[in-house]
Amino acid sequence: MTTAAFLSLLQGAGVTLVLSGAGIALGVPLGLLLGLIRWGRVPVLSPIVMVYVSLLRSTPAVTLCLLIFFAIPTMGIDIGPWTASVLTLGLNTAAFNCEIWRSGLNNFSPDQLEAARSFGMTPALRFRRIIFPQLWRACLPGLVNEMTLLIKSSPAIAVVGVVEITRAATRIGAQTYDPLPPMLVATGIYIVLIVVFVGLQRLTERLYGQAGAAA
Amino acid sequence: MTRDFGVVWEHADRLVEGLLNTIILTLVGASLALLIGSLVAILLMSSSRPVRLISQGIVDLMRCIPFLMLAYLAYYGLPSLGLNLDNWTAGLFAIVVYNTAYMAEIMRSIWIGLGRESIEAATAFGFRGPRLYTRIIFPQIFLAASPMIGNQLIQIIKDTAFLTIIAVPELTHAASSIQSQYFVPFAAFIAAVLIYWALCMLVEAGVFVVERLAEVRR
Amino acid sequence: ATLAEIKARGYMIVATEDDYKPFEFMEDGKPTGFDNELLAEFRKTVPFEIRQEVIPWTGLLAGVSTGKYDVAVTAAMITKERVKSLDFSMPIADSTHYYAKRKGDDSIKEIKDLAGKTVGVQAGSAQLEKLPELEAMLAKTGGKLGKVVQYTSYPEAYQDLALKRVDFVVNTIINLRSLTKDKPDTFEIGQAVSGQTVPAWAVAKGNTELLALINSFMAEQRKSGNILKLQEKWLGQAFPDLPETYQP
Amino acid sequence: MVEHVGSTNPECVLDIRGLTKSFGTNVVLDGVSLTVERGKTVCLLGPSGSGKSTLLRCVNFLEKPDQGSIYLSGRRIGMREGGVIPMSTSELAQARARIGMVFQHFNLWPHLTVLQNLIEAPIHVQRRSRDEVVAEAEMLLERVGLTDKKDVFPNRLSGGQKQRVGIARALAMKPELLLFDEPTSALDPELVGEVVAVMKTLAEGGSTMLVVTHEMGFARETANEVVLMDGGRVVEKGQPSEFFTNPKTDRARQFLQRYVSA
Amino acid sequence: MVEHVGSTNPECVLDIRGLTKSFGTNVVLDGVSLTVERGKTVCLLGPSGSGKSTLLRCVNFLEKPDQGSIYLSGRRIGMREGGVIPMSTSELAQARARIGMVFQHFNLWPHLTVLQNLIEAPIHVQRRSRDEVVAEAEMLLERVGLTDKKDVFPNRLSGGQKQRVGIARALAMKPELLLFDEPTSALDPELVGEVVAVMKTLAEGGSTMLVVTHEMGFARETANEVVLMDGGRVVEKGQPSEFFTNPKTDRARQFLQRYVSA
Ligand SMILES: Nc1ncnc2c1ncn2[C@@H]1O[C@H](COP(=O)(O)OP(=O)(O)OP(=O)(O)O)[C@@H](O)[C@H]1O
Ligand SMILES: Nc1ncnc2c1ncn2[C@@H]1O[C@H](COP(=O)(O)OP(=O)(O)OP(=O)(O)O)[C@@H](O)[C@H]1O
Ligand SMILES: [Mg+2]
Ligand SMILES: [Mg+2]
Repeated sequence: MTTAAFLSLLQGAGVTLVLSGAGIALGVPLGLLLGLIRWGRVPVLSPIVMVYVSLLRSTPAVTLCLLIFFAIPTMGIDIGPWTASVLTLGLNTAAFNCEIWRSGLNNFSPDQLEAARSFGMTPALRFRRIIFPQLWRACLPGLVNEMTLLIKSSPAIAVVGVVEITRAATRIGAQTYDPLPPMLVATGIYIVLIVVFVGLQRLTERLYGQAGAAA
Repeated sequence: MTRDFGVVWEHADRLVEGLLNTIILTLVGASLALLIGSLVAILLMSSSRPVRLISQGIVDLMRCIPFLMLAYLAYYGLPSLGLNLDNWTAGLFAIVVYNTAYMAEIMRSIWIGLGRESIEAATAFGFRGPRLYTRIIFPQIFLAASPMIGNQLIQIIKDTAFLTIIAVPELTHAASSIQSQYFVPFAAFIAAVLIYWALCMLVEAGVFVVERLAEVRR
Repeated sequence: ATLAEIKARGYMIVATEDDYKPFEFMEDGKPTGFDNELLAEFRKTVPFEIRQEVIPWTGLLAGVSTGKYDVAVTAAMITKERVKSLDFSMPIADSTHYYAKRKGDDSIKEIKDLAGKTVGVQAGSAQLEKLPELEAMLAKTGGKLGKVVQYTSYPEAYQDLALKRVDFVVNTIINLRSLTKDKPDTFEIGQAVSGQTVPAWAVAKGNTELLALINSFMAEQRKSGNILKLQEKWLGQAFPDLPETYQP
Repeated sequence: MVEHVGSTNPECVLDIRGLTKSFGTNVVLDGVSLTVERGKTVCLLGPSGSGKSTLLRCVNFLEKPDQGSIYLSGRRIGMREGGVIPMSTSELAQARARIGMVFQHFNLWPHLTVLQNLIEAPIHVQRRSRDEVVAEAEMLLERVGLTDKKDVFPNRLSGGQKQRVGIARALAMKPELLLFDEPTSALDPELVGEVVAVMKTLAEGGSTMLVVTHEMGFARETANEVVLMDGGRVVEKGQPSEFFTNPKTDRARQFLQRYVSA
Repeated sequence: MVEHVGSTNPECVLDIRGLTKSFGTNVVLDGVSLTVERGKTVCLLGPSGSGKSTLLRCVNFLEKPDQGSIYLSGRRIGMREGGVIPMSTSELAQARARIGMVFQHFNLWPHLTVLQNLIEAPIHVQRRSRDEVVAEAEMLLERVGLTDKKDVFPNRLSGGQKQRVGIARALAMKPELLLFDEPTSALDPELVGEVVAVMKTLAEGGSTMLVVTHEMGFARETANEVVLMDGGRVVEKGQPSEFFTNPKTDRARQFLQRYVSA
C-alpha cells in the first residue's frame, strides 16, 4: 500500500470519528429524552416512542440512510450527505440508547426518589440533582457498548457518498484489485478508535467507582 | 411506487429465500453464541486472575473489531493461513465469535449483580460444577438479562445483513439484488425493512414473555 | 432537474462511482478513469458549473431517478428494466461479456467447459441478467449453468476466483482487460458469453432536453475522434462502430 | 362529623382529621385523626400492615389521601385552602420542605458525601445561602457525632451512622415537624442504641416528632403520647405510663404481650 | 493440645476441634472447640463480629479453616481422612448435602416456586426419586403450615413465610445436622414468633441443631446448651438455666445486660 493510500485511510478515520461523534452527540441526549418519556409513561408520546424504538432498531443503517438521503428531499427538504449521515447514526443509536437509559431508570432506587420527594424536590430538581448524577454512571457501560456498535455500523453511510474508513479501503482495493491489505489496515484503525472509547469508559468507572456504590 | 411494489411482489420468492437464510443464520448463530457465551461468562467470573484477564482481553478485542471486518477477514483473510472456509461457514463463524463476546459480557454484568445469597445457598446444599450453573445461576441470569439479550439478538439479525459482502444470500442480499436488477430503489428496501421489523418484533415478543416470567419472580 | 432549471440555478450535479475501474476509480484520492476524462471534456462545452458526487453503486441510479443527481456519469449497462425509469445517452463503449478464469486453469478451455462450474457475478448487475444467454449457449452443447454466487462488488469476486471458491467470473471485456492488465499472473480472459451489450450515461426518464445536450456532446466527441482516444487509453481498445441508439 | 376549618389550637403543629386511604379494595386508613403539639413526641405503634407507614406518607402527601384533611401549623397540606383544588407540584414541594422525614432504610443519596447529603435540599429546595447551610450542617454533624465522616460517601458508614446522617439530613431543613418511620428496625441490635440516643436528645431538645417504632423502651421513656393503630384505625391513645402499665383495650394488651416475652 | 483422631463419643454429630480462621491479619476464629450431640440444640450467642457466622460457614466448608478439624458423625469434613489432602469438590458437595443450613436472609432461589425450592437439591444433588421427594416436601410444607403456598414464588411471601420455607428446604435434605444463622433477625417483631415456633417443634422432635441467634427467649427455653463467643473465642458454655440466671464470666453478664433493657 502506498503512503497516499494510507493517508486516505487516515482521512477516512477522521470522517468516521467526526460523524460518529456527531451521531453520539445527537443520539445520547435524544435517547435520554425518549427513555424519560417511556419511563414516565407520558400519555400519547409513550406509545409513539415505543413504535419508534421498535422500528428503528430493526431498520438496517444502510436502508435508513438511503431513505433519509433520497426520500426526505422528495418532500422538499434538501439534505446533504453529511446531514443525512449524522441523522442516520443519531436517530438509530437514539433508539438503542432509549432502552439503555430506560432500564437504568427502571432500576433506579425508589427509596432515594421517595427521600427526594419528601424533601420537597420538584421533578426537574429530582432529575437534575439526584437521578442524573447516578444514572449516567449506571448506564455508562451500556452506552459505551452502543457507541462501539455505532462506530462499527458507520460504514453504512458510505452509500450516500461519504468516504469513511471502510469506503476509503474499498476504493484502494478497487484500484489495486487487492482488497485485503487496505481492509486489514482499516480494521486496525477501527480497533484503535474503539479502544479509546472502551478505555475512557474503564477510566471513568475507576474514577467514580467508589462513590457510585449503593448506600 | 405501486408498480415498484408489484415488481417486488413478483420476486417475493427471492425475498422468502433470503429470509429463510437470514433466519437460519440468526437461529444457529444466536444459539451457538448464547451457548459459548455462557461458557465464556464462566471464564470471565473465574476466581483465577489469569483466566479472567485473558478471557476479558479476548472479549474486549472482539468488541473492538467491526463485524464486517471480522466476516471479511474470516472469508478472505483465513485462506492466506491455509484455512479456506466457504461463505456460510465463514459467515457463521464471524457471527458466533463476535456475538459470543457480547453475550458473555452481558451475562457477566448480570451475574455480578445477582447477589451472593442464592449461589451461596446452593453451594451449602451441595451444588457444584455444571449443576450449579444450569440449575441455579444461568436460569436467574437469563430471566434478568432478557431485555439485553433481546437487544443483542436484534443485532445478530441485523449483522446477518453484512454477510452480503461475502456473498451469503440473505435477506438484504436478495433485496439489493432485486432493487438494482429491476431498478425499484425503495420498494425492495422497504419490503426488507418490514420483514426485518417483523423478525425483531418476534424477538421483542419473546423478551416480553421472559420479562413477565421474571416479574412474577421479582 | 430539467435543462432550464439547471441553467437557472447555474449548476448541474453528476454522480460517478469510485470502485469501477477502469471507468471510474480513485487514484490518490482523486477521481480518474474513462468517464472522468470524458466528463472533463463535457465540462468545457457547457455554460454552467458541473458538480460531481462520488458515491457507491448502491445508491447511484436511485439518486438519479429521484432527482438527487442529474446525470449518472458511469458505464451503466442499458437493460430492459432500466429503460423503464431512466433515459440513456449514446453508448460510450462496447462491453460484451466475457468470462475470466484463473491463469493456467486447464479445465476451462472453451465455453462448453463452463458447464456445471461455479460462476461469480455482481449482485443485481446487468451482468447477472446476461447469464441466461450463457445458459442458452451451454444448453446447445448439453451443459447446464453451475452455481451462481453474487457479490456486492467485483473485487471480492476476483478475490474468490483466485482463492478457487469460484471457477470463473463473468464481466465486461473492458473490466476484465483492466483486471488482467493489473494481474497478468493470476487471471486470464476467455471468450464472449453474451451478445453485444453497451453502457451509457443516464438521466431521469423524460428529461429529454438534458439528454439531447449530452447526446450532442457525445456526437461531437465521436466526430472529433476524441472518444476513440480515450477508449484506447482506458479501455485498451477503440470502438469506432458503436450504434447511435441501442434498444435492449 | 362536620369538618371544622383551620386549627383551633395554635400549639398544634400537626392536625390530621378523618384520614381515609384505600389501595384498591384494601382499606388501609379508615378515618384516622391525630394531633401533635409543638415540642411533643408522639409514638405510633401497631402491628405490621396496620397502616402506620401509609399514615406518615400521607402526611407529606407522598400518598394522596382519599378523604380527610391534614394541617401543618394551621395550614392545609396537599390541597389549597378550601380543600377542593389540589396544590401545584411546586406548592407541594414547598410544603414538604417544612416536614423532615427519616426512613427505615435511611435512603441516603449514595452519590453525595455525608455533608453534601445534608446541604442538598436546604440549598436547592429552600434556596438558602450555601455558607450558612454548610456551617449549620457541620454543627448538626457534631451533634450526631459524625464530624469526622463529613467527606465520606454513605457506603463507607455502618447502619447506625447512616441513620444518624439521615436524622441530621432531616434536621438541616429546619422542619416544623419530624417524621420517623421505624428508624431502628433495619439495624443490628448492637447499633440501635446510638440512634435511639440521638432521638432522645432531639425529643428533649424540643423537636416536634411523630415516630413509628417497635422500640418499646424509647416509647415508654421518651414519648409524650402513644398511639396504637390496628387495621387502619386508632385503637388506643394515651400517656405512655398509662398505656404500658394499664392498657385500656384488649387489643393493646394483646399487642404488648409480644414484647414482654422477648 | 494433641489432636485425637475420630470421635470418641458416637453420639456426637458435630465435633469441632481447635478451629482457627483469619482474614488477612484479622483473626476471626481463634481456636474454637465445640460439640453438638445427637438430638440436641446448641445456641451460639455473641456480639456482632465475634465470628459466629464464620464458624457456621466453616462447618460446611463455605470458608476453609486455617487450622483445626471438623467431624460430622465421626467423619472428617473438608479433608480426607488424615487431614492432609483436601476433599475433591464432589466429595465436598456430598458432605455438604448432609448438613442443612438456614440463612439470615433466607437465600431462597428466586426463580423457583416454593415446592421447587424444596425438591431442587434432593433431586439434583442427592439424586433421589422425584416422586418420593415431592411427597416428602408436601409433608414438610404442611408441617411449617405453608401447603397453600406450594406453587407461589418466594417474592410473594412475607419474611416469616420465607424463613419457614428456608427451614423446610433444609429439612428436605434429611440432614444429620441443621445450622441456623440468625434465622429471625431479618424479620419484623410480628413474624419472629412463627419461625421460633417451628424451630421449637424441630428441637423437640429430635433434630440436631446449631443455632446462632439473638432471640434470648428461644435460647432460654429450647437450647440444651448455650455457647457465648467473643473475639473469635468461646468465652462461656453452659446450661441455659445456669447461663441466663447466673453467668460465670463478666463478659457474659455484660452481654446479657443489653437484652434486659429491651
Ligand atoms: N403502594 C401500595 N399499594 C398497595 N397496597 C399498599 C401499598 N402500600 C401499602 N399497602 C398496603 O397497605 C397496608 C398497610 O401498609 P403499611 O406499610 O402502611 O403498614 P405498616 O403499619 O407500616 O406496616 P409495617 O410495620 O410492616 O411497616 C398493607 O396491607 C400493605 O400491603
Ligand atoms: N469474607 C470475609 N473477608 C474478610 N473479613 C471477613 C469476611 N467474613 C467475615 N469477616 C470479618 O470477620 C469478623 C467476624 O464476622 P462474622 O460474620 O463471623 O461475625 P458474626 O459474629 O456473625 O457477626 P454478626 O452478628 O454481625 O453476624 C468480622 O470482623 C468480619 O468483618
Ligand atoms: Mg411500615
Ligand atoms: Mg453473622
